[in-house]
Amino acid sequence: MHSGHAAGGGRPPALAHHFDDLEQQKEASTLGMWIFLVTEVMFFGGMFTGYAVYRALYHEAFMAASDHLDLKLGGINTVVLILSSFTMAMAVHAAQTSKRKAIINWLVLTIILGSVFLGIKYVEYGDKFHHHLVPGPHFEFAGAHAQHAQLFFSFYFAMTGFHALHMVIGIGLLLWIIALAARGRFSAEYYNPVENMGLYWHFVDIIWIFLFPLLYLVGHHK
Amino acid sequence: MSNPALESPKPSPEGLPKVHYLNVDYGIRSWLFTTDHKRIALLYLASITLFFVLGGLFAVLIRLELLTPQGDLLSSESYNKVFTAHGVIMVFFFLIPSIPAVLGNFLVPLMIGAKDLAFPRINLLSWYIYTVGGILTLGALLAGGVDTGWTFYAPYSTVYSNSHVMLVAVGVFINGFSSILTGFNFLVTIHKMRAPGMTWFRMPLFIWSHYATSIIMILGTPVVAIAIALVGIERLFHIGIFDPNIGGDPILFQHLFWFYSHPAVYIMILPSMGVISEVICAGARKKVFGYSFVAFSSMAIALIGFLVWGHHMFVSGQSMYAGMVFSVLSFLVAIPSAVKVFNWTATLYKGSVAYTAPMIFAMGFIGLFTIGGLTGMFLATLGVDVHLHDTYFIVAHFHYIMVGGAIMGYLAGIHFWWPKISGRLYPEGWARFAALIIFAGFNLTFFPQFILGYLGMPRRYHFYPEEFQVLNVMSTAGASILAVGYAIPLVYLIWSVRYGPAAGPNPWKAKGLEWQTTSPPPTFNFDKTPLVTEDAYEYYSAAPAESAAGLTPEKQVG
Amino acid sequence: MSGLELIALLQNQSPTIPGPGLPIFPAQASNFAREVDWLYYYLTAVTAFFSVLIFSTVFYFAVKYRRRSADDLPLPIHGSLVLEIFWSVVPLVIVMSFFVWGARIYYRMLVMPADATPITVVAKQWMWKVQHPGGQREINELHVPVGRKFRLKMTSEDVIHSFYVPAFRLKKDVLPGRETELWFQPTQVGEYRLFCAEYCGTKHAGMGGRVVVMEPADYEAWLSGAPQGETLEQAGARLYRQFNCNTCHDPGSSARGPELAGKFGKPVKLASGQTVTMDDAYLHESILQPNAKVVAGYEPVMPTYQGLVSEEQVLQLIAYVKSLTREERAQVQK
Amino acid sequence: MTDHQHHVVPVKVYIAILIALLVGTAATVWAARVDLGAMNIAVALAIAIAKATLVVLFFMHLKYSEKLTWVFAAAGVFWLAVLIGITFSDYITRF
Repeated sequence: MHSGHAAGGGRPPALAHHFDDLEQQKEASTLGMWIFLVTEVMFFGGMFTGYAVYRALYHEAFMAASDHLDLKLGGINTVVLILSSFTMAMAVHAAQTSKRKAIINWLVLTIILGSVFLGIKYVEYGDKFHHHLVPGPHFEFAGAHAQHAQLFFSFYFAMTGFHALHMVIGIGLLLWIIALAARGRFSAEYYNPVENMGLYWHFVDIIWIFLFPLLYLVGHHK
Repeated sequence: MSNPALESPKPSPEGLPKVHYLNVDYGIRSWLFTTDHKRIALLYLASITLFFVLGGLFAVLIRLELLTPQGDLLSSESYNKVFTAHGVIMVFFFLIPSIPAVLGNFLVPLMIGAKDLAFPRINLLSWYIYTVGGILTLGALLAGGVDTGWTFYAPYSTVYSNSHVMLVAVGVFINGFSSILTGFNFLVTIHKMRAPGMTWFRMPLFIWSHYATSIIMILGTPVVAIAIALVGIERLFHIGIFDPNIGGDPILFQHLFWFYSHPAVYIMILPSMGVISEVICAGARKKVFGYSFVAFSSMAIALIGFLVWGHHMFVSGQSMYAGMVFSVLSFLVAIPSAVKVFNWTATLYKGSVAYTAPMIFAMGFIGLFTIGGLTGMFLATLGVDVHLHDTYFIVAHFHYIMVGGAIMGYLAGIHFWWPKISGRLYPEGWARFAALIIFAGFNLTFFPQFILGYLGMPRRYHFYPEEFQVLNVMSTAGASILAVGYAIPLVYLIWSVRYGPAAGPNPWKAKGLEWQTTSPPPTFNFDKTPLVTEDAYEYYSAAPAESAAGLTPEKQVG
Repeated sequence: MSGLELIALLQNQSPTIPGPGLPIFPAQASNFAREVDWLYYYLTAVTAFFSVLIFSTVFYFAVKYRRRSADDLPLPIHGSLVLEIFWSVVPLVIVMSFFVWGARIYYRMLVMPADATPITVVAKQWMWKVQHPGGQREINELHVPVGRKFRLKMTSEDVIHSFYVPAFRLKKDVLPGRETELWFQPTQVGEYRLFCAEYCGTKHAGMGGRVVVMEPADYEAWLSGAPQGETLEQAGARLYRQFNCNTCHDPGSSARGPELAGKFGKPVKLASGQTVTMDDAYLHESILQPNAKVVAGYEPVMPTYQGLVSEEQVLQLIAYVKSLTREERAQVQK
Repeated sequence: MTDHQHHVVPVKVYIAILIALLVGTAATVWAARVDLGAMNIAVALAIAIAKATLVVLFFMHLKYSEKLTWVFAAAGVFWLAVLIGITFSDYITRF
């Protein structure tokens, strides 16, 4: 519960009409972002549930199919994404310490790393198309488990696809935040959008932290 | 009238306030770009009413078709599209948003003494998302309809149906986000925007029930969204996640679908329960019996409600042991519902009961919800559900909850707060008459369906053996009475907007912050942030109802 | 008249499908029907009791404590812990009695008795295809003698259907790609309705038929007169040769695949190191997805028969493989 | 309860977390190449959970957030466990 401050003195320009003070506004916006992330957890959770069920049912097939993913590219992408999470955290740090130029620099770096991730993903997808590993009528899978391997690739595309979609949205939001930052909107007083952007970006990173071992690493031990 | 119990609220001699949220600005833009939660509530009210009428017309078609056993009015294809349209519209576009998006949107900030919801622009966005989802769904209906049933079971929906599954799936998927945004806005608002002195245990029960509802909305909706998205992906790209031909399991879809869609039933009924708590207390002028039990039972329903989804799958081929776990959990969720009914009944004891229209709707709710809840026990009972599953017994049961419960509660709430929303009184006599007609029509429509179900008539049947006809004729007769019952309020409420007498700030002499501001309220709800000094429903207190308002926040220690 | 007599009167005892009128209960025609009905009466009694209790209490309070003057202000009552506990625990005890009784019936419905005669049921949009162990086929009808136990082994060729006989109080979803089972023992001679209870597309409402329960003697007569096809095993044997299964699986063949005779119901060691039992499910999977569980010592060379054989044919092949084991045993005993 | 001064995490901490995450990535790749049988998935998930926890606590500042944020973060994890756990109660008892 907030305490009702007397509205003495001018209201800060960043304070919306229906809040009493910046503190209440920041608390509300941070809580809102976390609640939003909880819904995202459940959104991906539906796919993780499906993956877990089929992995338990068709263990061997999932191992065999996982061998067809490129561990090197997946590993590089993991590193790229972790680095981008770091640069994002540094952008928030710059905002907290009112270093306006640094905010923009760190955000631009984050966008570059995010784009590298998507570029590598694009190469991987192209490779799967090339080798007929996209589920559907043109799916071809040498060796045993052709059908259940198709399920694996269904999950591969659904999960990494939704993850990549989140990345694309994230990059769009980053551009918008950079535009705001360029207008000098953020300071130690008010940086909710940068902070919430960071929460979103880190969440997308966490999803990948789980996708990487579940998709790329199930089959490589011999 | 001489009987005080039947007295109607007196018109306010002062008339409407000069400036309020409705007349502060005019023109279509002032509505389409508003961030005022009260105006957004009215946008929702208009769209939801439209969908209710549409869904109702489909219901009329269903009942007319089932008047005779032969299936002579529509073709089987059309009939399947009609019941799917009825289900999709009523569940996703009427019942789920009904009370939260209209009454909740209007009242949550008012009841906790806030100027608006925490995220007014996201609130408006949620209405636009709802509208886009609705337009896509209507587009699918116009383009030829969809015939999967509102449950979209794979593999029928993914492979075999030749109707516009994709368009409806996208519509429902998008609409889900409007629900998520509403729930998320309520949660943050209730946590962070309460007025000084509004502690958790001073909150009206309407707020508690909306808090519980919001939890379901944010945790459940994403799962059904992804389930429906996967159906869409499977249809579009042949990426078969539920396809039995490559080892996929159609039952997995049912798990994901019911993980949301069972708790969704509580999204429909919990807000209604919140309304009933408010109306009963005001109608009996008495503090609710066992406040904390009613409050916690809402939370218990929301939490346990997430653990019971498998009772929709007792004959689906799910494992027997899972069936038993789901059955016992389903029985547990009945207890908090029973607690609520007993507490409402006990609230009337030694009260001062007025027979206002909202009270008649509320008492109707208690009766119908009791029957709906108890017949739910039949379906949680494993051995009996094997027989009753997917018959008209289920249809009757969930209509008792969703129509007898949720819509009775919705109408009770609309009447109770209509003076606050519009600033005017509706004709009380007509409203009482409508409440009785709806109660009678409802029972005649749906009670025969319990018997039909035990006789074994399966649901979603376009034509049926002739031994079921007598009961079906009764049901259709009831439906026509029900349709008239629903049309009456539509007419007099619209009439009252122009011709109703001014209501004054508190026509029911009720407690609660929303009655302490003008009717209709100003744009930012209160002239001064209210200070709360007492529990909810303190009707019997030394201070008269009005004087608790208007204390300036400076007197509060920060 | 006692309540039970009234129930018996309302109970539709007519041995055939009822005509128009106002029936309240369906016929009781299986071993489960009577107990399900008793549990239903119990549930109905509890429902009636509480509904009447709540209705009449609300009505009584509403009249007795009606508003007497416009300024009535009743004394507040905050609640009572004792009452709250009372009306939480009593319903809890009652619903747990529902649970236990319901779960007992459910358990008996789902655990298949060993001595039941298997009947194959294949569902497709929008018909039921039935094949008896003796080879008799029926469409949308099922003839069974009174008193014997039957076990339906059901599968679907397309979408999910649900096999539902109200007079038996039994229902089970029929799934594509999987076998589900249902068992019953008819107790009363007559004709009863068969419905599809899971929505399955355009002609869902037409996907019904009848179950005819006959005196054993009539049943024998029907059996001999019914359109008789091959038995499941005969059809399976024909398919076994038609698809050249024998070239790999017969003893003494080039032995690219494991021998099948005498193996049914016994453990099989897999290439992955696991051990599974060769049962219906394993054979079903091995025909459609041969390389999912390869027997130890063999290469995964068998092609899939997905799309080449219908669900019905798979069941016929399984029946044939089973018969190889029976013959083997018979020879050993000789 | 919580201090309302916004906590500024020192850059040192961020760098330490970055290094820990990179080490974790290397560890999970290495562990996957060793055949541990059924334990492979357990090890992979344990490392992933450890990495995710670091990100949530430090990059996302949960460690310095008010209790309410902890409650919602925990609710997300709990409900995911309910979804997966109860769905599995069907699959593991089915055959």
